[in-house]
Amino acid sequence: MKGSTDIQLVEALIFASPEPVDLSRLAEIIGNVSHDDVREMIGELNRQYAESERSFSIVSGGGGYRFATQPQFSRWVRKLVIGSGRLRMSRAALETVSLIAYKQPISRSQIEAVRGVDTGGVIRMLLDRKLIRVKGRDTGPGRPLLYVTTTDFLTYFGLDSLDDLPKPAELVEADRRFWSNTLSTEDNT
Amino acid sequence: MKGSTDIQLVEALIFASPEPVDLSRLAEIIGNVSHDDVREMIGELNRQYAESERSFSIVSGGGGYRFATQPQFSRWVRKLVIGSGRLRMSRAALETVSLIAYKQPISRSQIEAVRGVDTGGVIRMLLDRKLIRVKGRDTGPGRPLLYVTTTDFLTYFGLDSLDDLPKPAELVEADRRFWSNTLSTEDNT
Amino acid sequence: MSEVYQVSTPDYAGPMDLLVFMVRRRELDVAYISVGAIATDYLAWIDKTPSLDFDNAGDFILLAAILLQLKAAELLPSPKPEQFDLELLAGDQARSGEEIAALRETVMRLADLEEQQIDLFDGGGVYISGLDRELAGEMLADVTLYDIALAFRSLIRELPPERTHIIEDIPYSLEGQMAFIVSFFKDGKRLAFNRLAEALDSRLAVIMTFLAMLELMRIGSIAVRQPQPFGDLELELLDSRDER
Repeated sequence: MKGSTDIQLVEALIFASPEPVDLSRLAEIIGNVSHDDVREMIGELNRQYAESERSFSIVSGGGGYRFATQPQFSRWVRKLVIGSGRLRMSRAALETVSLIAYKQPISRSQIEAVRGVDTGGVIRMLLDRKLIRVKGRDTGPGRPLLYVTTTDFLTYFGLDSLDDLPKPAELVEADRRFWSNTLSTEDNT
Repeated sequence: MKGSTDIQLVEALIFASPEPVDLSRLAEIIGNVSHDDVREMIGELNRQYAESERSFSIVSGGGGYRFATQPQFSRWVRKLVIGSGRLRMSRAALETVSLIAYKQPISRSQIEAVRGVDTGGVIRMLLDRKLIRVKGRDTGPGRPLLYVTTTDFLTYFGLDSLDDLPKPAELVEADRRFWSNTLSTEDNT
Repeated sequence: MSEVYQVSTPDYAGPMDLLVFMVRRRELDVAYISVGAIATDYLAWIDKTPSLDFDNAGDFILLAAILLQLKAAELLPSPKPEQFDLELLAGDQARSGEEIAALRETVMRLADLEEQQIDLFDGGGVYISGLDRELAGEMLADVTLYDIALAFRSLIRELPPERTHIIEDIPYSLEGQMAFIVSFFKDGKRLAFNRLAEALDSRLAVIMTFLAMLELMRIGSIAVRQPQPFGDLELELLDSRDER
């Protein structure tokens, strides 16, 4: 029974972890098991998955073990993940769209001056998704294209106009007040 | 063989999705299956998991289905994912989010009028955990930001929709009027 | 090499400093945490540990004290209501009693639901084979306005501050401040400069008033004395009309 619980525990931990988990972390949390024990349990789990034709297995990568779906389902999974209707963005896209939203109209070189990296790909993607559009050219040297956010952008976020964008301070100022109230002992630590 | 593939596909889709997937989305992606078929396949998968003593199963909530670990492993899983937002909420947070769920869209000052205390820190925490989000501004003086609950809110509490919560009185009233109207017309016939 | 003590309670397991951090951030309700139980566990752990690291022990005592303080603050009656003031909702917004009951029920319902859900953990990082990295791993799902505002804020914060010179209109004049000083003499002929300064609300006002004082000295309207080195200045009104 004890063995069965440990192997279930390995499964639960790998499943729930947001990042790949390595053997030592698993062994540490379970307690009283060696790295080899854990490795063996992972092997046993994968045998069980194969036998019962599960659509997933445990793979190693990213510095530890994690669950992965079997490659033959990727076509459908892709449909699900991409077409979910919820906005997904990379960190780079998020930063770029935030600069355009708050500093519009803005040129690509102005964005790159802040972010410090090439943003060509990200801008194309945002244009494709109709979150931003081109609105004229700057009067400065090279007359670069200027970008602004679109009506789709406003609609997605439920805004009536750009004036309604939350000012970062509105969201964070409250926080500062909270911290200074509760954390008056902070200086000591 | 086709049946086996469909059930694997249901499993793979729910397994890979970062958020709950609803029946119609599953049926749509798989194609040529009814909602009942999908529901039955989910039941069959859960039977298989119980039989092979898997540490997780498919649960419903947040308007769809998702995988979740069995409660008996939570002690260990919590050690692994500490700080990732699976901690019981404080009373203040629970009251604030209840009020938002109930009266949404609602501004911070409206919340504070009811709770009688500064809620800046709590709101920030709820935003961080994506249980609430900003949705536009009030039209009143100062045009304060308005907050609404998210799908993650539903998922967190295992609710399928906001209808599962008590409704604001005006709605209840409207409901009653609707029903009494319908009933009285029925009487006439 | 000293080991750091790990707290283990039904609601939290991990280092003590993280526990205090989370209580402060209100991610964890201190009401659920027994400081007594933590202290007892800690003492038991000390007994088993061969050598005591005084730095760590000091840290622990400090953190335990902070935790106790936070807990005490939570337990003390607060001048402001900590829970819904539902009557306020009833009065201020003219809501019905039905609504108050529904709201109270919402809080209880959500507390129950949370209790049922708290021990279920979603799959955290399932890797989707055959999907490009961007889509599978690095996408932020469900981007919100809050994310956009925070991203903008952190980008802007990293920038060097813009160098701007703001030219402000000075709301004081020499003549005005001279009249201001003279107005203080209506009760008598002597006046401490500090009394003047108390009535001034900015650095600029103090500077302008000081200049006005020098000007009044120059035209012979007042005399200024300093009885002690670094002491307060004493102003005396001279009867200028007599001299004329």
